[in-house]
Amino acid sequence: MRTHPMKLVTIVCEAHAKVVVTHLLSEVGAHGYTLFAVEGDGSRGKRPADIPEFANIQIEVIVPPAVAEQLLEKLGNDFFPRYAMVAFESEVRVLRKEKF
Amino acid sequence: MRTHPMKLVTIVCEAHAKVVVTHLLSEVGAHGYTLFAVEGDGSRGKRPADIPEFANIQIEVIVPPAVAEQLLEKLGNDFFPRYAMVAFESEVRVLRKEKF
Amino acid sequence: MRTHPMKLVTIVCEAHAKVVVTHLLSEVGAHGYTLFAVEGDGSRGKRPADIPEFANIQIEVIVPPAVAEQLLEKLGNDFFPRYAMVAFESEVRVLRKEKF
Amino acid sequence: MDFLEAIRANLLSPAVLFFVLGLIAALTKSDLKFPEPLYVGLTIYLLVAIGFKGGVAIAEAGIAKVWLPALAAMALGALIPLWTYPLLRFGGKLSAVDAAAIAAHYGSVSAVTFIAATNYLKAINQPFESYATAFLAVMESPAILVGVVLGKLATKTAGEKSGASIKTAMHEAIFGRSIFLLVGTLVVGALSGEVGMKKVEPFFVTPFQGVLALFLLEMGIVAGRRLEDLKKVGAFLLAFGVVVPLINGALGVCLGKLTGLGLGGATLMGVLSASASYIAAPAAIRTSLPDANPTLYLTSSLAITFPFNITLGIPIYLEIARRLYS
Amino acid sequence: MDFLEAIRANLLSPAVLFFVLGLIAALTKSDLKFPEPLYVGLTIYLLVAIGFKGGVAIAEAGIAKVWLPALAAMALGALIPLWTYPLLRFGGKLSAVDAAAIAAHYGSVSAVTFIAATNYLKAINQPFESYATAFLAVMESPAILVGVVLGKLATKTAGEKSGASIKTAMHEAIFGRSIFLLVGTLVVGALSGEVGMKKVEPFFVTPFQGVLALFLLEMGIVAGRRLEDLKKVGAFLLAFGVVVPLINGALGVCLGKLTGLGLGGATLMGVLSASASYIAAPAAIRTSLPDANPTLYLTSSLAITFPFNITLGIPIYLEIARRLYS
Amino acid sequence: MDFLEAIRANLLSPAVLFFVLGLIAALTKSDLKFPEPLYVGLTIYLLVAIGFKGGVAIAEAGIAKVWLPALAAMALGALIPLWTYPLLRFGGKLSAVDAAAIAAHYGSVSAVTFIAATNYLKAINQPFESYATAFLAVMESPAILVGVVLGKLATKTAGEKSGASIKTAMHEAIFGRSIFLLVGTLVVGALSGEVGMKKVEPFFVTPFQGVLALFLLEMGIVAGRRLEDLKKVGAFLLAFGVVVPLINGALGVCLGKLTGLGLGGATLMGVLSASASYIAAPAAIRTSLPDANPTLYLTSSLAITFPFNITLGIPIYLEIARRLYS
Ligand SMILES: Nc1ncnc2c1ncn2[C@@H]1O[C@H](COP(=O)(O)O)[C@@H](O)[C@H]1O
Ligand SMILES: Nc1ncnc2c1ncn2[C@@H]1O[C@H](COP(=O)(O)O)[C@@H](O)[C@H]1O
Ligand SMILES: Nc1ncnc2c1ncn2[C@@H]1O[C@H](COP(=O)(O)O)[C@@H](O)[C@H]1O
Ligand code: NA
Ligand code: NA
Ligand code: NA
Repeated sequence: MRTHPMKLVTIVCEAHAKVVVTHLLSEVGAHGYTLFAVEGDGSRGKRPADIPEFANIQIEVIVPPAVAEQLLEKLGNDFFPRYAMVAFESEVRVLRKEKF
Repeated sequence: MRTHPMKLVTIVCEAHAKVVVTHLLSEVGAHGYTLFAVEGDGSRGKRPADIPEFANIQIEVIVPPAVAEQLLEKLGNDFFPRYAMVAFESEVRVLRKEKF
Repeated sequence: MRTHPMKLVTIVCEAHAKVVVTHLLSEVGAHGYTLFAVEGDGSRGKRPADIPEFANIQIEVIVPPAVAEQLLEKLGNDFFPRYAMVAFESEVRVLRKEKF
Repeated sequence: MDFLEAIRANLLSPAVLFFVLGLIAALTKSDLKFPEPLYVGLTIYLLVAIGFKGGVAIAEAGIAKVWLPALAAMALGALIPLWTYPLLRFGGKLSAVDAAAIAAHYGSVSAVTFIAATNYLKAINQPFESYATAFLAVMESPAILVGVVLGKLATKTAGEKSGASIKTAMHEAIFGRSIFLLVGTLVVGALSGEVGMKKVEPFFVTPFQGVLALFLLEMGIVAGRRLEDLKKVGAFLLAFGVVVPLINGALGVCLGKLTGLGLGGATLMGVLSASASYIAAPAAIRTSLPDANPTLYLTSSLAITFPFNITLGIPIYLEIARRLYS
Repeated sequence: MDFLEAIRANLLSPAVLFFVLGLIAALTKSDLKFPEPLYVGLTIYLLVAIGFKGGVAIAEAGIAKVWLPALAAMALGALIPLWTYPLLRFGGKLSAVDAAAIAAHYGSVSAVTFIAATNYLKAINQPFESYATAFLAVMESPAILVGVVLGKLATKTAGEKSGASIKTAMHEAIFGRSIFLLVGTLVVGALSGEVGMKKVEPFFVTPFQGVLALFLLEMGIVAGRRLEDLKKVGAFLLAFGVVVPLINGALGVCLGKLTGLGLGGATLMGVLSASASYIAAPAAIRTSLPDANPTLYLTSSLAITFPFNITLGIPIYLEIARRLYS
Repeated sequence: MDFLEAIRANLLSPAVLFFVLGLIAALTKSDLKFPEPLYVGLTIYLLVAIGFKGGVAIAEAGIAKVWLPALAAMALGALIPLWTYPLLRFGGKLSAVDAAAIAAHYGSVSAVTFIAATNYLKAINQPFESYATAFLAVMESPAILVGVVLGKLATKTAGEKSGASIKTAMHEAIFGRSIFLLVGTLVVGALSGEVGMKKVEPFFVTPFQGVLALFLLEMGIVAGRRLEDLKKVGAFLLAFGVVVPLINGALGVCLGKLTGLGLGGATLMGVLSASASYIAAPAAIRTSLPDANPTLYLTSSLAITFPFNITLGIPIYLEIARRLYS
């Protein structure tokens, strides 16, 4: 079956940023996302995930390369200075490229 | 330490599909899988994950490239038309290739 | 925006190994990690994740390639013989390389 | 208490008001939601509590009183899909597999609707046979199996590849969480009897109504989110979701009377046959008839029939029973 | 009971002891923690229980008695940021956006502190207007809105790009989980009245104090983890977190008296205005004023003011009320 | 009530029946399971409730009555691994590290078994010293430490690299969740006394038996899943898991009598020493002795000893106590 290259952008951030980040996703043109609660440790200390207000979430979004670039650009400029956050992209291959 | 190339296939789907998807995994010859509940948004609307019957799950499975191809093939033909679902593959490297 | 190559090491292991694995992460020089509870199936049978003591966790850590190699080395030698565990690495690209 | 008063009493009960509050939360896009484990925990509590109590009641009443109406309930559940299927197929012009799926949901039952009905009867001091839980337990599966068979017959060629077989559906319909809990705790309750009841009463009985109210808040949110889909299901299903319960409810009440139940028990039999499953049936149907469109059966059972029964249906079935028994 | 005795009684109540146990768990790095859904479940329970009870009380007292002090409470909440903002900005030399954020937290309220106070009053047999929950419900949002406006005015240029607008803040402040639950269950309680209360009392009232104690164990853990950050906030905020509640508490008590409340009700009004939000406000502020440093407002409200109020503050506000009313 | 009647009463109690229902769920592969946070929530509730009640009882009885049997209990816990280790090593031909790990589990205790025993005594109206919870609290850790030392001595060379040190094991054994909760709430209960108890009783005492029954349903599922592993552990461990509890149980009962406890208290001391840990010990052993095979210690403590104690063991230890005291 033919697969097509896409980018998977993964964002780990404080749960409070959920609304603004998912808003950004639809702004840059992502057609969906997947999200779940995680625990974390990083430069800003442990985030133990037992109370939702201070928890971390991980957001995964599959987008075409151009959208990924734009997304990372905005994250780096507007979000990194403000929110406890890590973001990275990787190469994936999907079946229905028109879906993303 | 020597690492070996494998495929990581990630499937995000409605929780109701869990039984049939894990069944498919063992059918194509995967030796294990990892699974967790996620929230999602996509073409079929938000899946808020607060009641298990209508939630999403993410399934991750490491398999040799040939198995990955077969798995995606079946997912694309038999599952995509029926279930709310996204699937993609990516390259990973593992230590003990005989395990997968 | 300029992105930099890094390694994402993913570890799926029994929850009991959390303390020793996160300890190893800081030993090899990782600056943070992300962690969440998962269900799993593998050579050691199903791990249904309903009681925390017998559950699985997934740990994701972004590190420079050299650290990844050292980490996998130690996992393979000291941890694989002892704990129910799977580990793999993949290529990712991050924005702020000095963070990892 | 006359009919309108009965409806008013139901609408202003905390349980129904909490349900409405949940609907509002969904409609105003409040971020209020229950975490999944809380939802599951409340479900387990409600099923265990109702099952255990029913079992104790069976032990007291003796199986001799229970078996006939229980058998009748099972038969009714199995038969409902046989008359709703053609209605959906030819009246509603739905595809065979969709008609079968929806028919299965309406033959099966909603435990929460049943619980709300017992709650309501208790609130208005209408006595009822508390072993009626046994009918709930036996009515869940048969309709699902009948529906799956109907659906499979209609899609013999296409469905074989990835849809799980009828066998899977049967395992799901018998050992699935909710049915297992209900039947299991019925037996546990019957074995424990009054002595056992005394020990667990402060947990399983005393706070029960409050827990139900809290749970209906979440059910309101869940149902409310489905309201958007009402447009997608069309006028036929809208009417179906209200009229069919009324007919099934009347059938259930009559059958209850025929098999010797009292006014309260017949009302509950009516409620059961009027209610549509939105937990056990979707789980089984989704795996057994994956080609059926879940929007259709979920929206009709969860966003139309469930709210209708919770608010207006229950007092109506009681009223039907009253007329029949007077 | 004299003042010291009152403090002792509070410190040795199970609720406060459980809170201290939680602090110890955090400080000794015990791996004890509550899973998030349990935390959420307990929060929902406490808010629903307090809201419902308050609503029943409003129905009994009549809206005529409630509206004036409720309006006053709202105004007080909105005004507190106006005097704390300049204090923080110029006294504490904080940046404009940090000052606005902290001011919003101290104008808003902490439901758990309020609940602990009602618990305490009940324990020492001090009667109070149980419709005081209405004040809790209306005081949560106004200060958040005022704080966001203050912060936006100060950062007009920078904040526009990614920070959500005042509109988002308003939606969050009105339909956010905790406020929605409180206001919603107040209305449900008012509609249900005493009849409804009787049904759900064994769940929402009888075990309430025990649930609160358990919840405060977790709050102790959460607050304890923040204690490390005390060094980061500096001496000014440390003092602010204790002195400002005392002033606001006194203001609240006076306002309660002015608007016709009894001794108990005035104490609760004092507790509300003394308390600082650590749930609703952080959620709204983090999205509306993302440039404010969360360590500052969370540490001061959660690790300074909350423990202070829970242990010493509540008996102090009562003592203030006693002197005023004697 | 004679011995057989006592066993029958235990087997038909809701708690044990729910446990059996859980076993059946696991064996029939029902998809019934409790979400993890529910499991954790129930555990926290049970530990807090039992600890708090025990603390109140200590406050009433006075520390003078408690210290001697508590010290004896600690000593017993520490000594059990010393006799079970050689038995496992040489009788069972197990590796040194496996023998040490299993010995640690049988010296430590199972809180749920203890709770089930107090429940049972209450059900048959057998009075007991309710400060016995103190023995539970002090018996959990010593055996774990002894077992880890035994295991480390045996594997000095290999274990040093990645296995955490004895220090980690000690921190885990003292500040680990369950032990921290138990000891902490004992102290809280002792400080709160009867006054505090009155406030939280409707939550921590009244519904307790029902919560325990629900929890045992889940424990049945968890234990049932391990039943498959019975083949892997061999005949020796099967016998070990039943015979050693009987011996330890008798020892505990005698020690209880020697240190001045009544019939009920001695029974509980017997239950404690007969029980094997399956929560605290596995957590500590897995990190401290990672080379020990978890299938061996988990299966014997969770799938053999725990079900045995819950069903037959408890009435047997009571019977032993009865004979000793008559
Ligand atoms: N090196 C890393 N690998 C994986 N996740 C990380 C890493 N560093 C940080 N994180 C995640 O990102 C969150 C925020 O990071 P920080 O801002 O460094 O505290 C942390 O709580 C972790 O969940
Ligand atoms: N672009 C995407 N990136 C990541 N996850 C997605 C994406 N699109 C859909 N999903 C996930 O797949 C599920 C089903 O997608 P859909 O069928 O489009 O509703 C959604 O609920 C999401 O969890
Ligand atoms: N092929 C696989 N793909 C994804 N996850 C796996 C795979 N094999 C094992 N796992 C995960 O690793 C855990 C331990 O594996 P095992 O030691 O094989 O039982 C399992 O419970 C799974 O969560
Ligand atoms: Na029905
Ligand atoms: Na305030
Ligand atoms: Na023991």
